[in-house]
Amino acid sequence: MIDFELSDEQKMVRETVGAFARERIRPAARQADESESIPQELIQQAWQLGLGREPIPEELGGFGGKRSVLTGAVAVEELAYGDLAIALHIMTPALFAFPILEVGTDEQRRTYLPLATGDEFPFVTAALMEPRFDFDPTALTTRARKIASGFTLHGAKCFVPLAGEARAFLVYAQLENGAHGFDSVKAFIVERGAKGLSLGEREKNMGLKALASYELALDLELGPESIVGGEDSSYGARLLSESRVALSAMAVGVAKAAFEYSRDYAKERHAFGAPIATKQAIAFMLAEMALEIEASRLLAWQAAVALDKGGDAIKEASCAKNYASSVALKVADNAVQILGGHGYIREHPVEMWLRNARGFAILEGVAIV
Amino acid sequence: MIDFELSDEQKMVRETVGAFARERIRPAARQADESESIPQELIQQAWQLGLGREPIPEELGGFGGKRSVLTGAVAVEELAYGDLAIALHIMTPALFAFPILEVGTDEQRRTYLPLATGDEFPFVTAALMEPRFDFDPTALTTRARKIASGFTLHGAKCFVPLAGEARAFLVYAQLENGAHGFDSVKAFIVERGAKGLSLGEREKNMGLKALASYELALDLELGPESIVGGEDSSYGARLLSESRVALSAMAVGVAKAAFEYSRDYAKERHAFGAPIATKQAIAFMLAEMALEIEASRLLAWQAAVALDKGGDAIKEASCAKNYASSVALKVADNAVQILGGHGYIREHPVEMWLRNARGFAILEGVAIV
Amino acid sequence: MVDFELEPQIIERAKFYHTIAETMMRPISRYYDEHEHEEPQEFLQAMWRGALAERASGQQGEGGQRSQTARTLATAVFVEELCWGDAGLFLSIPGPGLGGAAIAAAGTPEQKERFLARFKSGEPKWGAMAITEPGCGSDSAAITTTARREGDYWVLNGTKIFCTSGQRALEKSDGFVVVWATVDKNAGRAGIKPFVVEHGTPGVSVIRVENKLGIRASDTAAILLDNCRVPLDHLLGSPEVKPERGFKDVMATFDATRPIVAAMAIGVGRAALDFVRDFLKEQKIEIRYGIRPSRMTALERDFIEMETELQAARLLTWRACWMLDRGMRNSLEASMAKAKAGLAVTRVTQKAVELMGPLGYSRKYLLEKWMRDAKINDIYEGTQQINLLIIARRILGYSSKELR
Amino acid sequence: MVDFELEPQIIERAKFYHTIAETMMRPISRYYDEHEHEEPQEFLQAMWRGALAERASGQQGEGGQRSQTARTLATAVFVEELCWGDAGLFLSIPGPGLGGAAIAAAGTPEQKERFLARFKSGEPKWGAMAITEPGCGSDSAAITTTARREGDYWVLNGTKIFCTSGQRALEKSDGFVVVWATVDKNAGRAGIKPFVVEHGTPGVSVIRVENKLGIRASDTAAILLDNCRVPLDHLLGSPEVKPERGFKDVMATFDATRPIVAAMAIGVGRAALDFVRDFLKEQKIEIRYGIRPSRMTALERDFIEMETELQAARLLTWRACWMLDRGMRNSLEASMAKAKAGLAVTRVTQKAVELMGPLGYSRKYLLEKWMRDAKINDIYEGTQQINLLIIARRILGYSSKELR
Repeated sequence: MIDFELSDEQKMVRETVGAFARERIRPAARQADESESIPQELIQQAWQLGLGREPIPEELGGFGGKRSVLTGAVAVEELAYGDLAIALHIMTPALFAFPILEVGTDEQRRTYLPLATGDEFPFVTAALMEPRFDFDPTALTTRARKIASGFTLHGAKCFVPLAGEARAFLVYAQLENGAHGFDSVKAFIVERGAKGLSLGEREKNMGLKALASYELALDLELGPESIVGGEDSSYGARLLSESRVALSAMAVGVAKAAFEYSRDYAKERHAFGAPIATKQAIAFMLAEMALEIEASRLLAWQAAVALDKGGDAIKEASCAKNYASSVALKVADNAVQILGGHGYIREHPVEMWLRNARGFAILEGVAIV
Repeated sequence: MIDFELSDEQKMVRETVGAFARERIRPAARQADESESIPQELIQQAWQLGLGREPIPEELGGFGGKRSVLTGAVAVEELAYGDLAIALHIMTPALFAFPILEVGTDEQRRTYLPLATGDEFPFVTAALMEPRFDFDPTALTTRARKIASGFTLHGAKCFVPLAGEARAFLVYAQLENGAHGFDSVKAFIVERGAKGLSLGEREKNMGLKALASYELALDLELGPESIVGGEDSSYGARLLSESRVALSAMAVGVAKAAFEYSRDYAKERHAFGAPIATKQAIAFMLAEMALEIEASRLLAWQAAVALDKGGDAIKEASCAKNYASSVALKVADNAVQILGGHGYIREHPVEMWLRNARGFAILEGVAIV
Repeated sequence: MVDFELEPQIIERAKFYHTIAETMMRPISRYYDEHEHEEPQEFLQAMWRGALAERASGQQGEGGQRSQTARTLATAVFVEELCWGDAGLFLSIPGPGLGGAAIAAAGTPEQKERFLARFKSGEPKWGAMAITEPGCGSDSAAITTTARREGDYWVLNGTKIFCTSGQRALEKSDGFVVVWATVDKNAGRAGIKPFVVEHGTPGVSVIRVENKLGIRASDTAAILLDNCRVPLDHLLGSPEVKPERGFKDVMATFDATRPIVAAMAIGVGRAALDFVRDFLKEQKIEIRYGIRPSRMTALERDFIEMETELQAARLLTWRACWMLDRGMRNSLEASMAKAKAGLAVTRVTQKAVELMGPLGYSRKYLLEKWMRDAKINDIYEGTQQINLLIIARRILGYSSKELR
Repeated sequence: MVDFELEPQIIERAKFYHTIAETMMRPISRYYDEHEHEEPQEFLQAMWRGALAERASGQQGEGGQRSQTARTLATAVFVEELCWGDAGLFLSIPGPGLGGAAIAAAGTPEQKERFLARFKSGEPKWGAMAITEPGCGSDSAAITTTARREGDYWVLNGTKIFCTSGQRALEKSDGFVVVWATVDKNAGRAGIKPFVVEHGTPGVSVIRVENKLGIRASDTAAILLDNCRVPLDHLLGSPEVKPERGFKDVMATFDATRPIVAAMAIGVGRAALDFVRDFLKEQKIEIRYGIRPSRMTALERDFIEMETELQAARLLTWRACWMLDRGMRNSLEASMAKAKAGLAVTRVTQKAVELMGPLGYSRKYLLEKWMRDAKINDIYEGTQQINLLIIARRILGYSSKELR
């Protein structure tokens, strides 16, 4: 039955995370961007919110909650409203944990989920993207081949968050098993220090400067137990959709931040004898921004609910992500425009949101809910 | 040397044709659209302007002028500013004549150009488009095959203007000679009454209702002299560009008509105590319309000049046409929007311009300059 | 719990409306587009009889069987189906229409009973609403039609245009038009009141039925009120002039009708999208979601964008309906839905015609008609611009004086 | 005769500037983006020496050899080349700059000689212009900086922001800033006059150099005028307050500078487009023009649209320059060029980053920098909105009071 109201629990998540984003994340965002680092203390506090370990069973160090993509989407929208780079850092352990939780074997869950839990923020991550102009998650060039002793893994990855300190990685590769597209996409668990795993320099990007991300070069031999969920399971489509929903929700968060900031500015700022918000050119721009943010959120929610009902939601999630990505960019760009020259200087956060928002169309697999 | 000023002759063409468009064509446009017919007298008067026969040698019935794509573009912008359907009707003889003039053999020019001249408006035409959703002039499905006695021609055409009364047709087909794309596109001269040439019903389209256009079915045998310019010449690219420039310029004319009408309306119409043109939402819309019309015209002119210098201008002409087509649609749509409910009723011309403007993205080869 | 699945009984009922759209509307769609002022008698009678039968069986108006908690939402779903059939024919269906909506929003219980009873029996009837005037478009507050009290009557004078089903309400049935007129020009918006003008009232006449770009099966009338006298109790609600109140009634009507108009738009857009989808399927052209632009065709991207735009509009529309059903104030959301749907369907249908090339532009198929039908959605019940203005005022917290 | 081919001597000279862009600017582009407030000494010196040598050889300012009838057009072509190299570095090149443009537009012949002579010799110098204030952005008429006459001096008080090369003009060279201030607040726009404030004048100071999104090699200063005294003859033109006149000087300056700013934008956009083009060529991905959307990839369409947007902006820009060179009034066309170029380059660079994916977003390549550099073009020298407003006034025949 059609319903647009979040559950009480979801509302609570939104409030709690929203408050943390406003009070703790946002004030730290500019400094984090300029210094390209995030205070450990802030990450640790965020970890205490429990977002990344909530659905992990208690016996493996989590809180034993029920995993919901929608609840996750609600939470990460709020985090990203605070700051996108910090949000991605906070949610990085889930990149490793949630796929294992969802599609790993019992053995893999028992062995590896404890790495992603505990009271200290855990450094584990995942690697999906590849440093190519037309990177396509349905056609990975990182290849896995079956050999007698397990698998070989060859390729290059980029945008691997926190790889510098990660104890373990989930690496996505195309298994050369005759299947195509998503059916051949597999995740492999790779521990730090594995022979043939080379960490590149920390990446420098236009936006998300506070997020420590890295390139990886892979030339590995892995045991047979490294393949998540075994050889026969097929989960690439669903995991990608979960990631796209996360990114859609985060795009909504960034757009909302930019919208609110520029709206408030437009009401304060006077030109030609009145607040610039009273000019139709500005007011209509803001109206469209507000409308499109709502539309993006609903599309993201629809994909989230479809996933929560068990589908792989490839269509819903990819449409939501395309839509929300371009809305976030447009809204951030408009926000800079509304602030004019002031939007172009780093005194105000809108230029940072523009840089971060541009990331959405490019990013895949750097967040999951 | 960069110059944006038309020659004196071009200015005179613009003035003469512009005056005719304003005073004679525009007042007849609505009635022509509703009744789906154009007064013969108007066409005859337009023919006296000489546009379609100006560059044809005097001995073949023309005025012996120098052909210039730019001058043609200037002229048809004005005609289309009057009305697009009437403009296309007026320029139909050129569809037959100009390619023969440009690339035909001496024999073909002597034989056929007189059909396209004279004091009476001559019914000759050309057939390029095909009734397919993804019609592509570089990949025609109308096929010509060489046989001992000449050629066979098979296929279906649509949007053939004035085919109902035409004495002769220029039919474009892909010659199966091993070449690809434009190099294999040839024009064939087909006379009325040729065996295997079947005229369909008059077409009914959303716009351009006053233009009598038809489908043609072709199952023909033609003599060897029917192929324009002989087998070895290659001219498909250039002729297509000449057509695209003509359509670009016409798109500018339609857009200009819609812009001016809605601008004047916006200055007259009051709402909330002031002319609606004083509202930024409307004023900015009009400003963008004006700007984009100028941009379209310059792109069309650039392509025209490139053709006048002897190039095939495939890139310039296709870009100009894409751009001008979408500007014309957007401008006409905005014009309807500015008139609001009044724009939706057939008392005002803007709804007709919207219907006509939508045609540009679809039309190819229905006008040439 | 957030959920985007319709209740089974709404889905079931929607299928019924889809069948009507497919079997009764589509086959006559082209004919009544071409024969603009002709009456689709058979269709109108059938729809009227259907509505009567439903009411007799104790079911609700045009919604039929439905959950009471999803009344507006269900209407939106059904309206989408019918407008997928033909938006012009949909608008011509007999019933209380926008006039009924105004009575429902502004009338007393007694008035609702009195004016709406006629829709339960007899011959087909129409209710219509008349706001717009030749000199006032989106600016409803600038209404110049006057209502002057004379003894037991209100005397109305003025001209109204763009009155949907106006001719059918006044000349072709025992219907009525709700006319918005000012009882006190000095009171501005507060002085604007709705009056029920019955079929056959002396002094009211249809002076023109418009020729339009699209939705040609629907009659759009211009109406002259020339010393038109209506009884005092034909003023809906209270005659008292309270600051802002008169206008609030109009606004309340819009809050309920805008999401429905949005649903109409979406129906037209979906018709176009389905046309393209079916065609591509026939051509064995697959739409691949979520791949890179170097592999995706421009056609695929266009199609996906069209589909997403329409779905975004639908979700906004459903939310605005859902809020109304929940008793929540929804003017912001209703305007968002209307603004988005009007623009989306305009773009989607224009793009669909382009993608289909000569087939899209030809009157052999209905696609070109849907493009013509679509554009009205960007205009009526508040233009794109008016809805953006309303949204802007809400999000900025500005009054209509501060932001105009 | 309409023609779109540049004269051979302009093409030749443009190659020279392209070489500078490629060999002197590109290699240091990333460094001075990252080291925001550091001086690119070597580059500045080289550019200054080059300009001096040119002047000594009797050639014209930054244009060099050129047809006198295409002065502005040639400048636009050369500026496009240099900004293809690096827009931030271009803005930092020593010379009279916008301050010089103001003097050229508003100064007497004697003033031009007096203030501009310094650019013919010695060490690098900068001229700058200060209009914007913390409380006034696009609304130049709202300037609150005052100029009060005291004996033989004008006493200036106020704060100016967004002054390009302000620090270099006032602190790093024997330069000057042209400050716009009001001599009579009651006179509105007519009271606004330009004053030349020399390096070293007591009472003027740079209070901040901004940290920016892009064009980081350029200094953007905030300037405080605290009882800053300048001699009477530092007021450019006449001190007389004539209705509208004071503002007309600003406007005349903009008519000349907007097409040049548009050319700057196009240079940045072309850098991005060339990057994508070269990359696709390497990948053996061909761009096919004029084919149907069912065959064309989304990437191809994006690329073609980017290219056409940029070319449209370039043609509008060249026309605005050509008009100026012909002595025609070009404010409408200058604003069209500026509005189009600012928006086009913003979109083109944003799209280019997207198309290149991880490579576009990485600071390994300059593409991401060009996206950051590009956005300023939609903002400075009149925002997108201000330019649309100017266009709207012109096409509607409205004064700045009637349409605001």
